[in-house]
Amino acid sequence: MPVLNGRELRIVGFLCNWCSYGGADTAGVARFDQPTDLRVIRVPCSGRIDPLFIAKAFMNGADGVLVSGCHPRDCHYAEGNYYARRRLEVFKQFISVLGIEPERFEYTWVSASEGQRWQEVVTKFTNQVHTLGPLAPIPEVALSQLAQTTGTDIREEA
Amino acid sequence: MLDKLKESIKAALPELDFVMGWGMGYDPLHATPLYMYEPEDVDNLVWGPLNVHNLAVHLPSLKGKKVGIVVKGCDSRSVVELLQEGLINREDVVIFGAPCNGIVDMSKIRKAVPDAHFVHSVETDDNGLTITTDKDTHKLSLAEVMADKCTRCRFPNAVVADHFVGEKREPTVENDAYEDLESFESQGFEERRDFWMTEMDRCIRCYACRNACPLCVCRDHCVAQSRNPHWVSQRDGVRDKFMFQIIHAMHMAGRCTECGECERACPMDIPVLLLKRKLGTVIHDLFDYDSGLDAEARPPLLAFKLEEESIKEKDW
Amino acid sequence: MAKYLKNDDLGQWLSELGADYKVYAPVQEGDSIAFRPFSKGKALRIDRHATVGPKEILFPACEELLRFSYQKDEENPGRENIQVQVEENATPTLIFGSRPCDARGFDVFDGAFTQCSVKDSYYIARREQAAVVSIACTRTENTCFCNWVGGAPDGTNGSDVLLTPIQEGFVAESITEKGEALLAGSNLLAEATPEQEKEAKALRAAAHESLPEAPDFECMPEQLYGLFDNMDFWEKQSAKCISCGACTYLCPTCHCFNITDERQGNEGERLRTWDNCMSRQFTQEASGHNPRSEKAYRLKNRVGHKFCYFPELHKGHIACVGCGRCIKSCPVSLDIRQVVTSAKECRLPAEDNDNE
Amino acid sequence: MRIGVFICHCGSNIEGTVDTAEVSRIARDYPEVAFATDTMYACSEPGQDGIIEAIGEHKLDGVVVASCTPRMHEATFRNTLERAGLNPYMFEMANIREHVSWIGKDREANTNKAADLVRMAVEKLRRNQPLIAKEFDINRRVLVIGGGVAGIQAALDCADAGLEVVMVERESTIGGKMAKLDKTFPTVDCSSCILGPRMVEIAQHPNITLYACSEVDGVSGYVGNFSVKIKKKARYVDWDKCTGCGECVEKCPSRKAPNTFDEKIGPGRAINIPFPQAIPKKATINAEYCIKLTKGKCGTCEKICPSNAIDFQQQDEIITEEVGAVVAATGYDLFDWTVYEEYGGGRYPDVITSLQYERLLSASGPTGGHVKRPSDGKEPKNVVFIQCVGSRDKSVGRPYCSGFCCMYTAKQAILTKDHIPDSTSYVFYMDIRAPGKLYDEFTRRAMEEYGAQYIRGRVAMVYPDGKGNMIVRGADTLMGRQVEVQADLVVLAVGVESAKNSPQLAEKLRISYDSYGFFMEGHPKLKPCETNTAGVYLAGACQGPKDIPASVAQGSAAASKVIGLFSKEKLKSDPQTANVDIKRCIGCGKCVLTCPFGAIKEVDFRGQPKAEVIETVCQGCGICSSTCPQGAIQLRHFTDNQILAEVEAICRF
Repeated sequence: MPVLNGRELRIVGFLCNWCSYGGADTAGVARFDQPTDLRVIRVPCSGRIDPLFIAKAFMNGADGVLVSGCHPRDCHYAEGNYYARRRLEVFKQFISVLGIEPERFEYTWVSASEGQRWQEVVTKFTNQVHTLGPLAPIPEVALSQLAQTTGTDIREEA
Repeated sequence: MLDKLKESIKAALPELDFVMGWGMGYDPLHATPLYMYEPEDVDNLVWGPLNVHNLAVHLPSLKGKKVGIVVKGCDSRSVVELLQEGLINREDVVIFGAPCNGIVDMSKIRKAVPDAHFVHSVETDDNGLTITTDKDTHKLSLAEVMADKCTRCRFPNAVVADHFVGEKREPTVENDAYEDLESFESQGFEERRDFWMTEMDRCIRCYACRNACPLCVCRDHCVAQSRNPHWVSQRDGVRDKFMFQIIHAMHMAGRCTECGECERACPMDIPVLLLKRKLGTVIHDLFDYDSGLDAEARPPLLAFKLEEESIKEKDW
Repeated sequence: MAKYLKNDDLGQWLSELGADYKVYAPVQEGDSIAFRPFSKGKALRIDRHATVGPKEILFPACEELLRFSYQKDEENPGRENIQVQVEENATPTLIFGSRPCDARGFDVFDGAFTQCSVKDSYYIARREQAAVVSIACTRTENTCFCNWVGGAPDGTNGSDVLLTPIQEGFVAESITEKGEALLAGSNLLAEATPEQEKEAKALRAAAHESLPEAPDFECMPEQLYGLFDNMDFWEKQSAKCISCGACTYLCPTCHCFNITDERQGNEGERLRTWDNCMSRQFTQEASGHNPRSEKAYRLKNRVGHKFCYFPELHKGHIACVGCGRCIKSCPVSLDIRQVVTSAKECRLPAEDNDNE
Repeated sequence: MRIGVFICHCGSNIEGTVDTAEVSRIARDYPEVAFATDTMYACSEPGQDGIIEAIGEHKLDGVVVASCTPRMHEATFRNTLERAGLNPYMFEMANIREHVSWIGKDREANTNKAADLVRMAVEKLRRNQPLIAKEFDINRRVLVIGGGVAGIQAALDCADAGLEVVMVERESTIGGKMAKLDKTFPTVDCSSCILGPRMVEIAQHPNITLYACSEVDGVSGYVGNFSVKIKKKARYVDWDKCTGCGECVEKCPSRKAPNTFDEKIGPGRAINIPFPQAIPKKATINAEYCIKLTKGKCGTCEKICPSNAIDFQQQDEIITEEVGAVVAATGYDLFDWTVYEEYGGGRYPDVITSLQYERLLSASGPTGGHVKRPSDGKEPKNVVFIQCVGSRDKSVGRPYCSGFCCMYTAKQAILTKDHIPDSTSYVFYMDIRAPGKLYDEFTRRAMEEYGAQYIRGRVAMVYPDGKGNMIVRGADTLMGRQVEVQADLVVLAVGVESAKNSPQLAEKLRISYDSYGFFMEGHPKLKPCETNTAGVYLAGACQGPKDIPASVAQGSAAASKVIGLFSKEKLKSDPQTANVDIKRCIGCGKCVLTCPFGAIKEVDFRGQPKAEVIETVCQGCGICSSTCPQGAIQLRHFTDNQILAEVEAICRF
């Protein structure tokens, strides 16, 4: 189903099972109100998150991506979030050259006990993405075909 | 210098299966990789600004053979990376280095000499090239047709070599200012996206960029042609082509030496190196790391620090 | 009867043709030249060969063979009906600015897609709707060798109209009835004067002259079979190859493809996409076995197919048109001419005394 | 596949803000969904029975439950599937309670989001594979690293339960720090009297093998099947022959060797037995100070040894022991207090550490239990104790509280009064931390019964008065003034830090450690003696500063964990492990490099290097999967294709 038109944007979340997914649960248990845009994908560890999943989300039409894992030193697998931190930071700085605002992607650390922090992160991030507005998906077809269907050709404009 | 290089190759050849260098190609404007099996093959060796290919790309598939390779400074950094990743054995490779004055960018030549496809003869000297076509003659200074990477070259001499001939050259610059990137990023986000869409649209998915890359070591098992994992489809739309370039770039992060082969090899002249340049500067700034200099170093994305001084995380 | 078109009227003529055809013409894109839908005001690049030829117009890099969707039974969602939808939407298409070699590539496509026992209806539909207006070469590039493989700078195979560029315009000759109609339909085309025809003839003759002498490839099938097991030869020939697909994708005659299904939710499509025999995956079998696991086998196949296997099946027609794109755009400048002549010159071992 | 989808009302918890009937109606149109319904309480008995019934009736081979968090009921529903005869891993959950119904009241948005989450679960499930846990044998032997009181407790508990125990001790005797203490708080009972018998038990227990003067050199393997390399350090005495008679020690002419057991305040010998109750009671030569080993002369010990035990040729020796579990009990070391220039930085002989003071108080110590100050042997009358030396001090990188210094300082003040009745103790403190049983009472006794003068404030400076005594100048923050105390002896309550080389040992054990080198427990509350590496447990101060009762308690806890582990017939590994597609693997080794558990090894496959996952070691983090560029190593149940399918389910519809 398309996201609620005009009200929601597509925001993908990748959460590690042990800390941040638990943190989101804690926020739920405490009935902390949050925007409804975010859809969460549960992964065992932030170290499992290949930054390319995030790229794929943006290519396919996500307007924002949020990654959250255990705080450094608290990784259930000892080192996963350390690798994640480097890879995600590199990716965040990288995407500007692709023409994607770095603010569309954030990564952070939320522990299983930090329900309040989770609420804050989700709320602020969702607002941040709404400020930027929707991100046009990269067309799945060739531009000439796109021009045929839409009647405009970005190559002409350029 | 070329004679010394030939001598040194001839001396080493008996111990080796062959030595890779460059010879003249199909026309006077194009060199091509030269495989020297016998001493007489060595006589065909050339050295100069037309030696554009990075021969290190062949090394991983030659595992098990003992081979020689002639390298420019930039090529040698790819060799270091391959050594670092254990994809070649140091004792199986004999490296011949010589100082490099820079190589040409064929698309710049094509712009300067629209008749480049009709070339009759080319003379090269220290100052540049004299290109004669069926119609006229063009004198080009090396500076005007030099590959961009050479204008910011920090390593004109091989960083690793068993035999180095000639006098070491001073680097062109001390630091890469990434001016190309800066100017690209002075555009708005939408302009950048549109730029990539038009460029990627042209891609024919031949994967020359990948196969010319000395560090795209997955090659035959690349996710670009796999269903499991199924990262990209075979559609010829912009999305999958762009996605592939992002995959390529990210897989190069912390490994890419910016040798530029991806861009050079592209038959459609898509400026894909820019993506890797971006990652290069990010990696450099974050981890103070330059790839292809130390075979013993641990690449930054396969390592971590408990405290990352350079990473400034978002405060919520 | 030859006609004449002024350079200045070319754009106008193409616009006129645009009324009946979707017109594709070579235009500059980035640093490359490619065939794109023509619209007035677009700058044509017909001074040299396009980076990638017009083959994509008749044999798209990716085409949707069919769409499918799963329809669920409201009452019993476990029961699904598959609906398949085939859209044949070939429209009249005009290819302008192809070179004789490019057009000759369509001959090879015709052989592969229309003359074998399995007819490719998708291709046939497009081919029937297509008109080809080629431009004769009056100047040959270093990589040109059309005359080696049965073509010529002014060859007409595969074209409906052949234009010869002269000083201020084009001398236009119709090759087919379709071509005749194209030329007859516009007031912009006048009768060519004898001088114009003469000028065109001289330029074409000069182009013939400028090409290197053609070797005789009659013996190639025999030579290539003879070299079939000489892996040392093929290893050396392919040593510098990096197994990319630039040569095949730019080749006007390469016509191999792959078919994949892509599904999202209950919808999906079956895609046909270019494939290339220089890639290891091309012959990867499900068992894990790969008959062409090394690039030497793959280069042997590519050369063998063009100069031996295809000609055997198609009345000696070599599946190479000598356009030189594979040489020019090869990242390592691998020269197919050199491979073929080496193969030709290779002395085969004497027949191994089979009779004794 | 035939997928069944069950949307739970959770009473009104979900149904209140999500239209579950609508979600199930939408789900019916998802690919391969053959059945979808809403249900009141999916986790209840009737709810589970309903699922089982539907599996049978609709021939389902995969199930999605949309209800609460999988962290709550994933295991429950996997069991349900198993009871219905399905593989438990053909199951996915959509969390529409904690992540939907409880965090917003917009019913339309919630219903829409719930349907999306169900679509994601369906798309993931379509790519699930049945997984089967592997069983493997357990080697029921345990390695205890460290022979302090925590290690002793763990070893004896395990040995008494019938397990074979291998104990490795770095020093030449077990006993650890506790063996050096004179008395223990808050009971003031004799430390060696309570520890001694336990040490003897270690020596005599038929199930315990003790390697003293040894260190763990390397650990490989995984839970149930570790292989441990132990380095027996050269001691130049054949311990099989040595009877511990001590004649060599008496006659040894090299007297400059530090006496480490006496914290370097007593006289040392190049050949030494740490103390009379040492276990094992064997002599060890300190090669650095032995005249024979350094200059080639002397050899006195060799000549007089009645059992010919001296062996100057002895070398380090590596022994391999196979065990199924490991208890790390490596204790602590003292902070290097000499960085405190204001306390003399180690220049004044009469400024000593609390542990040195213990040796002065101890009857088996260098002074035979008579308190004599090091400089002139005088009995001190004014003793000043300074607390928090190297703890709760950010400026020296030790912001944490050392935990038990307040208590032992009170004990030492009491003992000082006992030993020297006319003495006065002064204690400079920041706060008194005495939360244990009878602890606060104990510190009060020190003040009230034993007259210890507690001064709340930090010491600014300690300096000699030129007449053989020290002046301690500090602040009395309660009185708001500067104080100066003339001291005969200054005792520093030096803080605890992690034992030397703790990070190196942690890396060998593949466990994590904090920035101070203390080993990380599995969970700060619920897994206090587990680590995140299966089969490795923690006991005592190696995990953080701990006093004796806490160390002993954790020793027993670790032992019970080992016993619990070994009580299983076989161990089962979680099947959600990484798996290598050998055809795609190019053997680049990036996964081997980044696996935090050493669970991936390089193997040779027909002459090609390939990665191979040791399934029993793999913990399922998936770092390898995101590291492998060609996607040749995939984490089962979280494969690239599964995650990509979820991404597409969100983005494409």
